[in-house]
Amino acid sequence: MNARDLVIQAAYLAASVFFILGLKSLSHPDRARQGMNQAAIGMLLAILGTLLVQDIVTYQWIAIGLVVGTVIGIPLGTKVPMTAMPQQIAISHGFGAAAATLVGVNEFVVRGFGAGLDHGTMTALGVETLLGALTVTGSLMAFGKLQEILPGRPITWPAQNVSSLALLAATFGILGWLIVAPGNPMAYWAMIGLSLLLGVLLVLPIGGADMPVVVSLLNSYAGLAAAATGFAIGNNVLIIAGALNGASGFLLSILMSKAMNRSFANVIFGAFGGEPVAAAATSTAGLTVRSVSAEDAAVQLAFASRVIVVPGYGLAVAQAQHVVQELAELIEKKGGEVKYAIHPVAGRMPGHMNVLLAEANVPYEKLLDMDEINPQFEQCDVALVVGANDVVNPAARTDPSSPIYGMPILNVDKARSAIVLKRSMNTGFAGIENALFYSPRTAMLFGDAKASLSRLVAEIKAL
Amino acid sequence: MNARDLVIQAAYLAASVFFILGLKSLSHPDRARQGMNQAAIGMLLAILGTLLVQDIVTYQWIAIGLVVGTVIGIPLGTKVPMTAMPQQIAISHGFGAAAATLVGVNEFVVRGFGAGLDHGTMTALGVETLLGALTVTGSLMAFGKLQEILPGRPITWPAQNVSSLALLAATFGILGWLIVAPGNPMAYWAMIGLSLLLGVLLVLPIGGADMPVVVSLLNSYAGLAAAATGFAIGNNVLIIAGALNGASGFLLSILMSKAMNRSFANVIFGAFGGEPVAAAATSTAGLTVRSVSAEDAAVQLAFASRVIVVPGYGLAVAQAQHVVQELAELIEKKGGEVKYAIHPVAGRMPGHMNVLLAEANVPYEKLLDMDEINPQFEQCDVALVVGANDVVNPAARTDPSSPIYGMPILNVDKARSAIVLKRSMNTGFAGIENALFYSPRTAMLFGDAKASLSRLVAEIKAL
Amino acid sequence: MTAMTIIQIYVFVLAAFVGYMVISRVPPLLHTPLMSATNAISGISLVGSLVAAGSADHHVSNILGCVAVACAMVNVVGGFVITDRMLRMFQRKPKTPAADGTQ
Amino acid sequence: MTAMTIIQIYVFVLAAFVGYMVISRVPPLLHTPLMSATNAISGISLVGSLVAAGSADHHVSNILGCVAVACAMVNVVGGFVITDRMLRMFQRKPKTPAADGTQ
Amino acid sequence: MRIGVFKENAPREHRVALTPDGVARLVKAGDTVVVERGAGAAAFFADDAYVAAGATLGDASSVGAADLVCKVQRPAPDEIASLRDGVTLISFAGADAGPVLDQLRARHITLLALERVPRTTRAQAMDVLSSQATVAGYKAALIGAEALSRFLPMLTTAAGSLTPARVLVIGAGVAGLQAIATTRRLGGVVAGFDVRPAAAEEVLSIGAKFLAPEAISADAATAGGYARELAEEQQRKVLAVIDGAVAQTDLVISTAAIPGKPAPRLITTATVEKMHPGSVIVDVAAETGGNCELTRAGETVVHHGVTIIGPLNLPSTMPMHASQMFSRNVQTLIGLLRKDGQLVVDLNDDIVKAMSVVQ
Amino acid sequence: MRIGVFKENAPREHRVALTPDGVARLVKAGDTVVVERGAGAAAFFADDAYVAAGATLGDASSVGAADLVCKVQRPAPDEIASLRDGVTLISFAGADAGPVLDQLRARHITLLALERVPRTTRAQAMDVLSSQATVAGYKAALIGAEALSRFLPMLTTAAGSLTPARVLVIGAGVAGLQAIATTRRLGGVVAGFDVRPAAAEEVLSIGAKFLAPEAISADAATAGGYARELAEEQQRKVLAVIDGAVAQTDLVISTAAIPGKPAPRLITTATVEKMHPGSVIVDVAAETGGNCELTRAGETVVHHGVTIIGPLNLPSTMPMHASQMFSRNVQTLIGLLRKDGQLVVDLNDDIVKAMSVVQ
Ligand SMILES: NC(=O)c1ccc[n+]([C@@H]2O[C@H](COP(=O)([O-])OP(=O)(O)OC[C@H]3O[C@@H](n4cnc5c(N)ncnc54)[C@H](OP(=O)(O)O)[C@@H]3O)[C@@H](O)[C@H]2O)c1
Ligand SMILES: NC(=O)c1ccc[n+]([C@@H]2O[C@H](COP(=O)([O-])OP(=O)(O)OC[C@H]3O[C@@H](n4cnc5c(N)ncnc54)[C@H](OP(=O)(O)O)[C@@H]3O)[C@@H](O)[C@H]2O)c1
Ligand SMILES: NC(=O)c1ccc[n+]([C@@H]2O[C@H](COP(=O)([O-])OP(=O)(O)OC[C@H]3O[C@@H](n4cnc5c(N)ncnc54)[C@H](O)[C@@H]3O)[C@@H](O)[C@H]2O)c1
Ligand SMILES: NC(=O)c1ccc[n+]([C@@H]2O[C@H](COP(=O)([O-])OP(=O)(O)OC[C@H]3O[C@@H](n4cnc5c(N)ncnc54)[C@H](O)[C@@H]3O)[C@@H](O)[C@H]2O)c1
Repeated sequence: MNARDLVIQAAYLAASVFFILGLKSLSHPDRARQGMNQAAIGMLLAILGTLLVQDIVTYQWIAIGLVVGTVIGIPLGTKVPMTAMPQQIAISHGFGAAAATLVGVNEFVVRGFGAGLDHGTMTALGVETLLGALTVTGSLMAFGKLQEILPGRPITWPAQNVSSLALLAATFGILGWLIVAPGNPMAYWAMIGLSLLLGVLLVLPIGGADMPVVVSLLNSYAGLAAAATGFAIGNNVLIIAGALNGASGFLLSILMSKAMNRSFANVIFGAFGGEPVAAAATSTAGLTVRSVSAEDAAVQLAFASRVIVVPGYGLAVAQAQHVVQELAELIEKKGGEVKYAIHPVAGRMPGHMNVLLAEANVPYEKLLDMDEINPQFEQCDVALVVGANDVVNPAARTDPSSPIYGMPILNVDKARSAIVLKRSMNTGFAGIENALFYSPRTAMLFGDAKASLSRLVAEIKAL
Repeated sequence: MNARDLVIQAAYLAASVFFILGLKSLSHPDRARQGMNQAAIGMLLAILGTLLVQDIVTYQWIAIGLVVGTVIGIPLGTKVPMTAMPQQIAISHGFGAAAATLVGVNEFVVRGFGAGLDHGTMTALGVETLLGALTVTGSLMAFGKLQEILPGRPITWPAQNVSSLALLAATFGILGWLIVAPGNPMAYWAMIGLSLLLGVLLVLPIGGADMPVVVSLLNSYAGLAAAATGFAIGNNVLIIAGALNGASGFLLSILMSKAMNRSFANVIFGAFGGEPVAAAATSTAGLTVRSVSAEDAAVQLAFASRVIVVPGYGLAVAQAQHVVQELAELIEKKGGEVKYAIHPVAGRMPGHMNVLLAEANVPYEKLLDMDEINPQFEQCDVALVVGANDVVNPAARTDPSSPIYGMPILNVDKARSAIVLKRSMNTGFAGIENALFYSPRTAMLFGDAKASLSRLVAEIKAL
Repeated sequence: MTAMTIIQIYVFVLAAFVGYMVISRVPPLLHTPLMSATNAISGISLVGSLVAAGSADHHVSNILGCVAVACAMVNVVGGFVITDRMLRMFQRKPKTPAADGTQ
Repeated sequence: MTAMTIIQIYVFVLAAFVGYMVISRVPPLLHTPLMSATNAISGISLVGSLVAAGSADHHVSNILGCVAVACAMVNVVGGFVITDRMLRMFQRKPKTPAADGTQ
Repeated sequence: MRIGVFKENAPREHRVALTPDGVARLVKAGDTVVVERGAGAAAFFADDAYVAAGATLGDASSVGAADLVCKVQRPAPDEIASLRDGVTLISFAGADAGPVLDQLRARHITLLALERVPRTTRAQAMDVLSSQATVAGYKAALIGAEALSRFLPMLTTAAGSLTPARVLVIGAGVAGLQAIATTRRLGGVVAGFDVRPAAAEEVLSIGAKFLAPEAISADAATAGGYARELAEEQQRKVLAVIDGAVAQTDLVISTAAIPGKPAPRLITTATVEKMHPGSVIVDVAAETGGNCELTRAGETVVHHGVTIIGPLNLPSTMPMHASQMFSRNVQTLIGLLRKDGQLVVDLNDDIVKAMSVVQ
Repeated sequence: MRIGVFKENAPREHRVALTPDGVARLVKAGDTVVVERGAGAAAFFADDAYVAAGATLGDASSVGAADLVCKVQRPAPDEIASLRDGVTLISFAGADAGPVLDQLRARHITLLALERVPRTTRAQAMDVLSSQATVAGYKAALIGAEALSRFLPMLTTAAGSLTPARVLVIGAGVAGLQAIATTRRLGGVVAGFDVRPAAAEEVLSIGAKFLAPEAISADAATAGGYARELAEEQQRKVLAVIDGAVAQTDLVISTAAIPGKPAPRLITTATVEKMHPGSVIVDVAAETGGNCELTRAGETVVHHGVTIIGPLNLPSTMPMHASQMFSRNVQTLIGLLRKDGQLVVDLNDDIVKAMSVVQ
């Protein structure tokens, strides 16, 4: 092994270490940025190392590719609005997977259309091409769904189950055949075609709401394809980065589906499942409720600058006064500002909230009454509604037929976002539905208020 | 590669995975046992795989070795009292390191006394032998100190600094020479001798209290030696297990010194340092105070069946009533039982503790007065003293000259163990020293009571 | 299977472990940035593409490779730029100097 | 340095990463058992010893190997037995059925 | 709209129907306000403050000449004399109001009776009964604590451990819940009791125990949220529960009431005799006959060592805040009656309709 | 040892020196106890309970014939008459005790004066001043809350938001701290004030604010933990602090005292006139002259709308628990005096020595 190779290997090893450190840092909010930079350094080292490889003799094609890629990549990353991030990631993925596929195809072609390949290398190459191609079309489908080019609802077709399974079997069948007998270009092209189709069929039956999980899963596939490339061309940094990506992408998609309260099995096997699971609870009026996990709610609270807590009768029933105060202290320690909005008739007796919050030693200055706090909701990042219902029901403002019409309410619906802690979708004292809970800005955290608050506290502490 | 090799490699890969999973489980209290079993399975797989190795032609020596090792190992593990665990680990280490050293020596010998070795292999072999030999004597020294065969205090000698550094330089110098010119048995034997000496000199100047950290560090060295063996004989499982051990042992020794409030640098460089740092605060009477980390205190509380909280004026000053109640609830959730012992004159006004604890909603049934609770201390696993001092001062019982002599006190000194939360070693209202704080059963957790309690809560939640 | 392949499998398994462990405690807040960053890393297939594009074996290699390089580069560049923008949102706000009253 | 050695270094580095990460969240309660378990694992030099003891190359190999096997075995057996005893102390106590009063 | 504020002349009545703060808000809304001289004095609101708020001071007759007259207690015959014919009056109607109502009717005076505010969510801000019951409950707890010969909280001191007082609050309506909250704040061990099903959860929600949930009955509650008289069988059960509980009780605060009916008799003489000497009963229902057989309205009776206090007009003993709440209720009500600056008594409005006893 | 328990005949004195529980413990320790008939009645301890505890009932003269006689207030001349010559008496000595002491001395009666218990850790269990001050502080807070024309706690209701009452407690000794704790429990916004350096941390330790830490002075405290009279300069500073604070205060509870001296004058008439009408001052120091210039002992004065209450013998208004604590203190003291079942007044003991004013 000559010095040049040593330098290359050292660069690769360093790149691997940087990737690992980068991912590690990326999983901590305070160090995420630094993590990204480490990953980028890793990538740079990997590229520079590769450019030294002996086999590389001409640089013009490389230069063209790099320039074209950069020219397309930068606007792709910068021009897109923040809300369109997931679809951008999907499309950017598609490109990466296309690269992996093309490398596979090239390898196959230059090795005499497979004739010059041993079984092992063919395995690696086959897996690479299969996963790559699948990811290309899968990513495009995900992009389409997220961008609302394709309908967001799960798309199903007759005998979907059988047809998808058959396609899967056929694709892997051809892969097996190729491994046994590598020198078969027709089979190879067929496998690529089927893989592309498979990518389409696997993603179509999955609903738009599950797309982020799908994107993350495709990420994992792309990683595995890269690792397979590494095996095929004997490149360690490809193996390591690919394996890192494959494992972390897989775990990430599990974590994401958990955090979003979706079934992961449903995402993976969506194409083979029967009926897709109903997405969310729906009100009589056909509106949907968004339920949130304690983890997500915790993050939202931990990073909010202005939080308004709206306590109601549920706080009293749950006897959650001490925990809510603990949570507020915690948020303040993280740099946020917390106030309590006390509605005149919250609870079941005059001054009910005062009694409870005084018991928990909430300073009086933090308790604001309705007139003082209502103008502040618009600037508030999160309104945390703890077991209140009627006192935050916009029907009092908007619906003259409502029994509570005319009662002044707390303007939680004007807050930038709201998290509502209650046990169910049951009504409050007045026995009427509350449109706030169906608002797109509202997330419901179901469960006993005390238990939910304790979980929030634990999650914020763990951040 | 033939089928036998494939089986071996599969066994090794599986062994590596089991080691990793085992270590992962071992870092969680609930799964630690399972983790040990996984590690044991890994070891078994590694052994079985090795027995298949083509080079092994005769099994009689192996059998003898295995039997002898088992016969010595079992009583070593079972007969020893629990209190002597650290020294047992040290001695068991010594054996492992001896094995690594012998393998190195053997390899050196059979390859024509080094003549048949390339530079790379010699590097691996040299490092293996050096670390192995150093660990053998280092472990023996640690054992001696822990078993109190050797004096526990740091042993120093004139020009210690210079002599240790010189020895270190010499050892590594010889190693370098050997790498350059492998076929030099004399140098090899010299290096082994110097390494053995180095092990002694590195450990002697370190105090007995730091020995657990030293043992863990030697563990790390033993791991690195094993990894070097792996490089030398091209064995992957050795590389992996060795690297695992090397890294985790190193991190563990850092964590341990943190938890024990020791300086890690002092342990590593103890041999080269000047004056060793004074060990712990000492009372005027020459007694020592044991300070404990929040992590350790948390574990003690989380696993206690009976906890008695003894609040005092410090609880009031810190306004820690809400946190102490939260801690108590947490311990109860973990299965322990918590009571509060209220001394008649705790605090600075009659009923001071009552007022505070009622504010935190501690149920009255949990507040026991002195006469009720005093007989219960003997059965209590942990007495948690929160900012109390005079009311738990045994001098009131024992020292007729004390200004508080005759005052009935809470018998915290009778508890199986006590954790005392206060900010310093300062005295309380009566201005007198408290022998309780110097008792071997007492651990001090220094800091503001509210802050300390919050940390305890966080730690217990993280368990 | 060569000894080389075997040891590459070790590398793969160990790296997968690292990938798994490194992620296991990520807060949901970072799910999307992390997805985006790993997406950028998956542009590592650039390495393979570079070799193809630069090789002298075949002309087809150069062309396929060049396209592959461009694709991978889109992935890398786009991925990092998106991640960067996303993370910019998580800049911790400065602690508001709360007008602290008497204790 | 051969390609094999290079990749072995990769293996070493990755394994070290795994070892480091796996331990980083261990509670102090488990420090001693963990030390003891890793001690047992460091008996992995048994693998090298076995090869030496079983080889036909030299008689000296057999003897050195045999002693090494015995030593390593002491480490392995002793280590696991001690760990086991230590962990037995951490059996979680059963939740005492607290006489729960009225709420 | 011209609004008049009378001074209260009834004995023990220290409140005033509108405070200077209330007056200021009305003036800002365009009304003119005449306040009888010295109207707020007993509640510590000086005449100057009214003037500063924009009112003019006057005597009873000038107040009576307004469009709308506010008062706390229903006017006595001589006070009616100073009212203009056809004026609208806001005040309590009080018990046995027949003769007074006839007199008002004869003078074409519209009376909006404050105890008739319906218990709807919208009417809550005008619900004088609720606001004044809040004061009563708080005050009853303080009176009970004061009368007790022991501490309410638990106290561990060098002079021995004192056990906390056990408190039983009968009737967990607005006043009862406030009494529970206040005695709990003071450190008592508090249990609540009521017959309405919703009450149990409400009592628990302020951290007290609920005594005997089994004695609750679903048909004890009316649609309006009030209780109704109990069937005999049920009544026996309730008496037994209370009888069984008092022996372990140091302080009983009873607030049980049924609108328009005499207060239910829940504590018999025999029950009182089971209590420890030194215990205290505060019977907030004294005004309507008392929950305890031995209660004498306005007096303190000691029977077998048990002190039975029958306070009258509790809100008036805390005149400043009681008036402030009263005033806020009245002011919200006036807002409802004001249409384009004019007084309109709109009988189509369910609140106004419910309140109009004479028109 | 034969112990006698007198009935208290002083006006407003409802306590008893030993409760049945205390008697039972003494009997168990081997003493015989004679209790004057009706001694515990005012504190709700019946004669029967004493008998059940092992005491015998008797009249004043049979009680006076014991070895050791316990009483709360110092005996009046006619009560001294019923004491046996040479008896040992435990009671308060009271103010201006000269003539009484002479009378006792003439009769060779030993008086252990309860206000002389030293403030050492060991003596805490006998410290009657502390235990009774605890009751006084608690009771003063309740009286103040009751007298106030507003709520102590903050209340947000449909009838408007009521702000919490602001409380200032002057003198943060035993009674003051208890008053702080009690008003805080009730929801008041409480500040404490004292001149002793240790007081600031103690006030903070019950969650209240400390007013003006800058007015503290190190030489205001004696070695015994009491305060001493202030230098003129310092006194002016204190007056200014209080004067500045009362305008924002609704309830003042003052407990400042200097042992053996008249209470320091801390609230001048001018200061009172700065307070809102409706505010209340409870002057716990009334007995020794009052902290407020306008205080009249045993009376309630209203000045410029401010109510100034000068309660007398506060502990006696909560006779049951006050007696219970008193009794426990006395019983501990008796334990100290008992050597082998005999009464021994050992002047070498620092506690006994400090207490013996006549021997
Ligand atoms: N303040 C007064 O003086 C007074 C007096 C009488 C009546 N009211 C009336 O009471 C109402 C007060 O409004 P509000 O918003 O405070 O209460 P609310 O409208 O009664 O709603 C309370 C909500 O809390 C939830 N909840 C109950 N227990 C819970 C627990 N353990 N954990 C989490 N959530 C729990 C319930 O939903 P889930 O069942 O889904 O959990 C319920 O929807 C008004 O309508 C008012 O008019 C007030
Ligand atoms: N109860 C009464 O009525 C009354 C009245 C007057 C006097 N006393 C006397 O007060 C004493 C009461 O005994 P005690 O044991 O309760 O208290 P103590 O003996 O006064 O001890 C309190 C301890 O708390 C610690 N501390 C203070 N602030 C703290 C904080 N923020 N966090 C953590 N620790 C803190 C102090 O140590 P650091 O400084 O090291 O933190 C101090 O040693 C007795 O001597 C009693 O006689 C009682
Ligand atoms: N929706 C609203 O706007 C609104 C406003 C105020 C009050 N309320 C509700 O109205 C209800 C009653 O209010 P209130 O306090 O004015 O009632 P109240 O003063 O008429 O009666 C007091 C309490 O006595 C109880 N009681 C009657 N007979 C009893 C018996 N035999 N034994 C035990 N308890 C008996 C009643 O149930 C009631 O809780 C409460 O639930 C309150 O929450 C609702
Ligand atoms: N060590 C013990 O055993 C023990 C027992 C009981 C009390 N104590 C301590 O003794 C001290 C005083 O007890 P006390 O309550 O009986 O005292 P006290 O009744 O004599 O006086 C009450 C308070 O008034 C304060 N005061 C005096 N002059 C003042 C002025 N000009 N301005 C403001 N405040 C003034 C005093 O500092 C004291 O805190 C307290 O610190 C208490 O903690 C100690």
